[in-house]
Amino acid sequence: MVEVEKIREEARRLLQEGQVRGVIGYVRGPQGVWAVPAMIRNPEDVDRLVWNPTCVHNLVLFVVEEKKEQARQKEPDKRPLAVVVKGCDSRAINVLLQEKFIEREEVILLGVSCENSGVVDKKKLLNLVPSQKIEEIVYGNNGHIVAVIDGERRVFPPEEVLADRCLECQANFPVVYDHFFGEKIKKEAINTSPGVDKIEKMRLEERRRFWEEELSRCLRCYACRSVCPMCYCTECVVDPISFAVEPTTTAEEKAKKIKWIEKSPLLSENFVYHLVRAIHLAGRCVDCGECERVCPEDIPIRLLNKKLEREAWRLFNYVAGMDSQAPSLFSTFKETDPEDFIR
Amino acid sequence: MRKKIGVFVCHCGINIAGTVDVKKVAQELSEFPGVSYTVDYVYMCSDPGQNLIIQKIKEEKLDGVVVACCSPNLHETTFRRAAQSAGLNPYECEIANIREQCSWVHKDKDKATEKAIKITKGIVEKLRWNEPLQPIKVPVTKRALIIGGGIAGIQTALDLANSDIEVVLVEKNPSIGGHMIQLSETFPTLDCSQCILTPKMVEVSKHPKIKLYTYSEVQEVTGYVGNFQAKILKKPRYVDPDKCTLCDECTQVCPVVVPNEFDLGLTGRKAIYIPFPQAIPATYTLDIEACPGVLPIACGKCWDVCEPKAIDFDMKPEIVEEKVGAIVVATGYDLYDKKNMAEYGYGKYPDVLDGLQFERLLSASGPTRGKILRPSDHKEPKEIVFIQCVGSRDPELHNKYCSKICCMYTAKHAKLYKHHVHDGQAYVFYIDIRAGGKGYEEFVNRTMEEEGVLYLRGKVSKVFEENGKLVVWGVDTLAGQDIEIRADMVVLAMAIRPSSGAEKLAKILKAAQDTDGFFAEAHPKLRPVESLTAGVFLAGVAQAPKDIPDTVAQAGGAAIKVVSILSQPELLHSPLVAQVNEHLCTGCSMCVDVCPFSALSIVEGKAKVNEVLCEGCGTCAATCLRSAIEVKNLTHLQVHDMLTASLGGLK
Amino acid sequence: MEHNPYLPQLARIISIKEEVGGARPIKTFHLELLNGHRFDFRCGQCAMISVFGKGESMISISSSPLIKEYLQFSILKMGRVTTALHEMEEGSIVGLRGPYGNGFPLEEWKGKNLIFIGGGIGLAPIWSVLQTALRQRDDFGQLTLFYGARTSQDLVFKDELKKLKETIPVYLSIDVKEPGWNEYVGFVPQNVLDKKPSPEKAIAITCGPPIMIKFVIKGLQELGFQDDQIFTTVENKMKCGIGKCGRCNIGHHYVCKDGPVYSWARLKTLPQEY
Amino acid sequence: MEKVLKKSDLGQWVARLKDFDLYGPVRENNHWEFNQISQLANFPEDYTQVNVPLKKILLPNREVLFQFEDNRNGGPYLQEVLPEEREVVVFGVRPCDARGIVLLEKVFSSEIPDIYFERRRQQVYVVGLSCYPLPGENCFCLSLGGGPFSTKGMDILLTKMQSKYFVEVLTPKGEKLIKAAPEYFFNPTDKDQQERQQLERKARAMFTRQIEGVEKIWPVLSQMFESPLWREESYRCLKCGICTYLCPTCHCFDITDEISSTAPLQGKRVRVWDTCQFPDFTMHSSGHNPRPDKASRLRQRIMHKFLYFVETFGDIMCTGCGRCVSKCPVGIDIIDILNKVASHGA
Amino acid sequence: MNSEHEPKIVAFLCKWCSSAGSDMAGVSRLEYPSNVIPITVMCSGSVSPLYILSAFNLGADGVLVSGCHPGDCHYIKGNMYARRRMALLKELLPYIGLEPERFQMSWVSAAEGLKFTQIIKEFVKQLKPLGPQTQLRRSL
Ligand SMILES: Cc1cc2nc3c(=O)[nH]c(=O)nc-3n(C[C@H](O)[C@H](O)[C@H](O)COP(=O)(O)OP(=O)(O)OC[C@H]3O[C@@H](n4cnc5c(N)ncnc54)[C@H](O)[C@@H]3O)c2cc1C
Ligand SMILES: Cc1cc2nc3c(=O)[nH]c(=O)nc-3n(C[C@H](O)[C@H](O)[C@H](O)COP(=O)(O)OP(=O)(O)OC[C@H]3O[C@@H](n4cnc5c(N)ncnc54)[C@H](O)[C@@H]3O)c2cc1C
Ligand code: SF4
Ligand code: SF4
Ligand code: SF4
Ligand code: SF4
Ligand code: SF4
Ligand code: SF4
Repeated sequence: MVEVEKIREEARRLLQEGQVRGVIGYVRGPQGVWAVPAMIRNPEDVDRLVWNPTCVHNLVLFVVEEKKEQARQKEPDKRPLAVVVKGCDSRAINVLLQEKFIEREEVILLGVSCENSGVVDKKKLLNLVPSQKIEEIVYGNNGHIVAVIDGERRVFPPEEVLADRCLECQANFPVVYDHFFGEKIKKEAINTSPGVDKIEKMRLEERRRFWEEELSRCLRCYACRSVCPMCYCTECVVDPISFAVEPTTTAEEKAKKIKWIEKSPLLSENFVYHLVRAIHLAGRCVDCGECERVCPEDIPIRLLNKKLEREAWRLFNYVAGMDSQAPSLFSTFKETDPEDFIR
Repeated sequence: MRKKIGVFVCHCGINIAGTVDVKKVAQELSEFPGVSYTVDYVYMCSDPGQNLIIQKIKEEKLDGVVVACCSPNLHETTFRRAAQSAGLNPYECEIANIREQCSWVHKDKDKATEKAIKITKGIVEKLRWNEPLQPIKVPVTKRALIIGGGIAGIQTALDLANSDIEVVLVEKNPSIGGHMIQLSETFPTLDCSQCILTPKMVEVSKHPKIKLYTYSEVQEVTGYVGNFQAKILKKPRYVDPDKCTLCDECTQVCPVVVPNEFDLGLTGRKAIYIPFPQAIPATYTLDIEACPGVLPIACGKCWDVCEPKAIDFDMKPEIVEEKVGAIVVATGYDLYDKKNMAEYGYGKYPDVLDGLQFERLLSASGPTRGKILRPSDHKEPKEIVFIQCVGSRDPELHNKYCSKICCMYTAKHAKLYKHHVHDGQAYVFYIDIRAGGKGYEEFVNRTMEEEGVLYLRGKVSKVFEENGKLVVWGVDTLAGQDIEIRADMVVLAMAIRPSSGAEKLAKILKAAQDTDGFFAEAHPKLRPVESLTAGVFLAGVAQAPKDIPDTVAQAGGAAIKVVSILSQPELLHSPLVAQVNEHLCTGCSMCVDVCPFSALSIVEGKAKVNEVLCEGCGTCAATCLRSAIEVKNLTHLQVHDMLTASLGGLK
Repeated sequence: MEHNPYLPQLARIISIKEEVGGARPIKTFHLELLNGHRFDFRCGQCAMISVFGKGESMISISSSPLIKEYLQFSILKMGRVTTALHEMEEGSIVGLRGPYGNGFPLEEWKGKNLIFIGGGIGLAPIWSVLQTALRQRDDFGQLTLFYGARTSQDLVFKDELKKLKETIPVYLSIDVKEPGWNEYVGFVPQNVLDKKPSPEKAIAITCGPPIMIKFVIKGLQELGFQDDQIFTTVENKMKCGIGKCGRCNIGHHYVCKDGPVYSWARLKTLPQEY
Repeated sequence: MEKVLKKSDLGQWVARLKDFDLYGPVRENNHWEFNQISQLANFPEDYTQVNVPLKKILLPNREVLFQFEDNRNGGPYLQEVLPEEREVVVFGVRPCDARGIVLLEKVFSSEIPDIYFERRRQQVYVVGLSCYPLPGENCFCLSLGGGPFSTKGMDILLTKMQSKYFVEVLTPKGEKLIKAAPEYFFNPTDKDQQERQQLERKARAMFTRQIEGVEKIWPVLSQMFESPLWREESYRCLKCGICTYLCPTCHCFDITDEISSTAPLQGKRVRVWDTCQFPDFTMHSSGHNPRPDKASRLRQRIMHKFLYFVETFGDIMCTGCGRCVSKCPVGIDIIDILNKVASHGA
Repeated sequence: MNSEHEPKIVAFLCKWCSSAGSDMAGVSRLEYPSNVIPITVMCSGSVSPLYILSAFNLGADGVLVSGCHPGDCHYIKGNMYARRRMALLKELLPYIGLEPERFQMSWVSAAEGLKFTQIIKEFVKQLKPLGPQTQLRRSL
């Protein structure tokens, strides 16, 4: 069991000694049990830190944001950041290291084990316990999730309430960390996704219809991208909303910006947006599932990344975020890479 | 200002006009945005055709020209030159290929015309964003660095020096000469190796244009073609060559004996030694590893006897810097490591030798003064087994490639053995005989027929000692039977491996190695002496196993390649190179990883293009997730707009 | 038919003049509406110019409303739309909708001395007032122009300024010394402080880069100008021009309709979101 | 006018509305969405609140404003494109969404009317469904002058009772809908009336989330421009804009040109949703950005709704539907923020 | 579907092998359907997946990427990187319902004029029965 007091102790020590400029962790959110991300800057606030099955967010996103923020500062605070990482989050750290977005010294990783379980999918849980007041959600035994509802404990088996990504997770404790909390209970590494299986089994037209139905709802709010720690690009190639305009950017440069897709949420544009994003995340997506979780339209975008994750493994034996030293999926090749699809 | 583009549609006689309605192409293009002039003409590449272009560029004040004609491979240069003579930047001229890719391959005139229009519109869109470019000029240091002083390095050095180019030759051993100086006589003519090599070595040492660093290694190379800076580590030899008179007093008194590398351990040498009498530079070297000590001077006997006080225990490693314009890698080979061949008793039984050891036995200056004697008991071997392809052509366990020279030198060895031991019997185990070379087949045949050497086709499974004999177990696959030979000596034709430091050097030079570890040539057929790194060339076995004639030929080739660079006042490099948008680059270094020419690096968190090395292939551009790097004049925007134009709009 | 506020009218570019070259070029365009449409506006108002396929940009009308033959716009090349505009030729057709914004309260200024203080492209909105005042010379007191740019090259309306000098005091300045320049060297606010225009019965109208405006206002206050004697214009990003798209607001003010002209007395009460 | 409709007759009535395009709540994955329907037998028991509010029909995510075309000699030719003429009935609109339209009207029909919005507004018939039980865990309309039975913006409000719907017909448009099948509508009995009132009382008692002292908020807000609250509350914001895209009152948009052909030029000018939460929303071409960070953008969202809109239109631009609270991926909670604001004033 | 449909094809050809191969087809006067618009790029390794998606988005019915045979790449290994990228794209497109026939990759050397024509012929033949590609095509 992860003892949250130990995380707090470590966080307090780091802050008191001035070793870090802050601790990115989870705190209880304004809507009761549901944890939200926060940056703790003072040792007095350390007690706000929590660790429970509602800690869904991939906090590495805030490492990315902090990095960008510091880059804008005239006098950046060079002290590292401490950040609480789960298994998937730690893989995200590895990808950032691999892509040299951060240096290892910039982060102190407070690794937490997912207790042989995972995090809760709020939607699933709320479907089971509609509109009741949930007071607390904690880990039970054998990966079970315990929710205290109106003073009563209800135990849920993992498959009922855990997020899909956790059910399919291959690294439920961090692969890289400085401090580790909890136990390393290795789950069976299953490189499977029932969701992907289901789509693969469909006929072509069914697949098309499936995705058309799903993607036609996309509002292009870009939440999926905003939440993704891998989408840290200064300017996203497929979206017209994050321009990297600097004082030195010339009028011509601005005029020459390519509109690969239109800003309108037309189905075709939604397709291209999601396909580009999927390709860009191939070998980089660590399946933290955040993109899918945040989507206000409940579009199963994770299934795109998951498909490519599967293919990267099948074709190239590549798994994202396992080794920060290895070259990334597309910046290397093997003589023996498959080419039976080539004429 | 928006470009004014002229479109010139060529009939190519009826070659284009026969299938493509050129008038219609011109007409449609005249209505295309940005096109301010169009014309069709019967032969655009003819003088009048070219003059028409020149004249219209001037008259119509065109900023860009598209010639819709044949493949750019044919006349791109022609038309660019024409455009240039009219005052246009040559990169403002583009070719739309409507012949090879259109008129010649289609019959339906309407469809071909439609396609020609699309192709041409696409090219107009591309041209719209073309930047005027100037070739990149790179000043050139007229000096060459040659790494490795074997025959390859020596030959390249001499060829270059004789072409009036200054040469820096770096050899890691105390003397130049490489493996060839160890050989006895050389196939196919059997002339004495040392006799033909030593004059060249002397020439190297005397040549005013050659600066020789022996006992030295290249530590770091920076820069790029035309402008390399090399850091060379001079290992201390503790003997001042200028003072040393070669009196040999020191070796007389030195108490330490270690195996002699030159004789591959068949003899010993002192801690202070000269590798071989004809060594260049002619001086002694103190092997500090073997010497009992400098501090405190535990021995110092040599120092005591050295009259001219040439010995200097305080000598320090020294790093010198040399600026050169080109580099030739001639680092040769090593034999495959003994360790790998335990089944043949190599390294275990003194009378199992490798080819080079056998060369030393054959050599008149060798340990046995040219007599063939067993190292174990100094007796003449009466039965001798040569095994070919040891460690070669064995993808499962050893090296997959053919070492190429072993067939020949084994034949030579067997023949020379017979010359020495007339009553001896020589057996050769072979897989097959590869004697592709002038006079080679005849040489092997003579060995078989005239010398009565017994060639057995098959593999040897085991060699072991029994009662003072070496028992060789093998199969004769032709006869289909197992064979056991009780021999006095076994000679293994060990596989040729890239020399031990090759990997390190490849990294230093950012030159690629092939999967076997040899330096990779830029193109297996067309650029066999160029490495993948601009300005770095290859000679000799460093590139692939080969014999002396091939080595010398390649050395000459490398030399002329170097000359072709260094003879120019400055290098002109295509300006179609990658460029980085620093606002977008996050420094992820994926592009750095994929660049086949090592033209990219990360400087202060951003990718940086070395324009001299970049070949403009665009692999980086497709790899970069953020479109932060693109090749000039074929940017993403250009491709996007070409697509838009040639797909003809959406409905 | 109902009025469609998003539908531009077509206008022809009747002349183009290159004001400033180099890396930050400025061109002045004269437009005339097609199909006999009318376009009435007040000094300080702006219009949305469309380049079809590229988009729209809000641009101040720099000509005087008294001129009916054409509408003048001076445009700095900044991005997609403005680059396209700079690439256009005389005779090309663009879209135009407007006028937008409140404009300067010229009526209230009758009889006052007007001090114009501009920097760079910021002269454009001022120019409309200046031209109008020149045409209604008797309605106003003394007219004075302070105008500066980074280099002499970057000054707009060079020819017109030359002529203007013959009628009213014109104080030009450039930021750094240049051979052949015999007027003021230094920043515009300093030039104003140097020349000490009197606040007596005066209105100061300033427009230019934000940093310049800030110091001009400080300078004017030092010279004794009251906050309601100082007028400036604000540029916020705009799309609709009619207070709906939600972009240009400063507090509850929509710059596109409640602005872009503000007296300092008013502007200083608004949040700093411009 | 008040009527009752037998539950079993709902489908019959709807079937009569042949001349209209019908929209109603349809279940998609994990949520409800207003989609086109061909029939409506009943409102499913588990129908809560649609995901994307009614505004998607009045202010669609993509609205073509006009087409342009370069006809080779005459230069560009413009063709106004107005919304299709078709009358739409939307069923099951919750009071908060209907109130959202009323607020949107203030923006789009004031001063210079927006003819696209107006045309769509005229064509839309709103048939609401009152909220008992409360559909959302974060409903707080009650704090903002709305309520689970609010009729603002509705043409008809239906209340689900034991065996019938209580039907409040509120506008001539509503009457028109009833007239399509008058035989199904009866006058309510006193008992019906009482049941309806009782349900409303029950519903009002169900609210768990509320803002304490809304009236304090706008005066306090006007003093809070520089407050550190914005930075604290926005730290975890993803700048995704879900809060505003799903808000029934948020209406920011962008205008862009979409080209279908470059030669000859052909394309459309469209307006698409945009949000103040996107970083480039207010960014000038020069890169200068008056709202450069998450804090200033969160401030804008709150201030626009609870201060600026109040100053301009005398109303709060939030209906308390709770979507931004429920849907924010990082639990940024407008109710919580407003309570903090209110407590600043205390 | 409409068998008369004339598919629009974009072919990204590397300059050194495949474009030269298509030239060879021309020189040898080997006929093939005119549906394909060649876009010559420096190397198959420079073809970004964006190009392919954008081609479909802008109305292509089929996209071909062609480079030098492994080992023959003018830029040594650009085609090897392309192979990896395209392998994934090749899996992804049918996954979302796009007919696998619509995206192809080939190795065509400068000498293989005949192979080039065969590839195009077959490509066109496969695309015709599929009709127009509408899934990714932008329609305004
Ligand atoms: C047993 C045997 C018999 C042979 N007989 C014949 C024959 O009869 N006829 C024939 O044509 N060929 C023969 N050959 C082949 C011949 O030896 C080679 O073709 C020839 O030596 C190749 O020359 P080279 O200069 O490429 O390499 P090498 O001779 O290996 O020379 C390489 C030189 O580079 C130096 N070097 C290596 N690495 C570095 C470094 N990092 N820095 C500086 N210096 C370095 C080495 O010390 C060496 O001096 C025989 C080979 C063998 C093994
Ligand atoms: C009231 C007002 C008056 C102006 N008067 C002039 C003038 O007289 N001369 C002049 O050269 N410029 C003027 N500008 C600035 C001009 O609007 C911008 O430079 C122009 O919109 C940049 O458009 P772009 O498409 O070239 O830039 P891009 O960066 O390619 O496009 C960005 C888009 O954002 C919007 N935008 C970006 N920056 C601004 C901005 N600063 N103001 C408004 N919208 C912006 C536009 O909608 C534009 O289409 C004025 C702006 C305002 C608000
Ligand atoms: S989060 Fe969902 S709705 Fe928003 S852009 Fe991504 S897929 Fe579309
Ligand atoms: S989709 Fe691609 S370009 Fe866009 S942010 Fe993500 S990685 Fe960057
Ligand atoms: S794509 Fe989705 S699952 Fe993958 S790393 Fe990004 S947010 Fe996590
Ligand atoms: S791949 Fe792109 S972002 Fe990464 S270092 Fe290269 S240019 Fe920069
Ligand atoms: S939904 Fe939440 S994270 Fe997204 S912009 Fe709104 S407040 Fe920020
Ligand atoms: S906020 Fe009010 S009106 Fe909206 S759904 Fe909730 S209870 Fe109903």
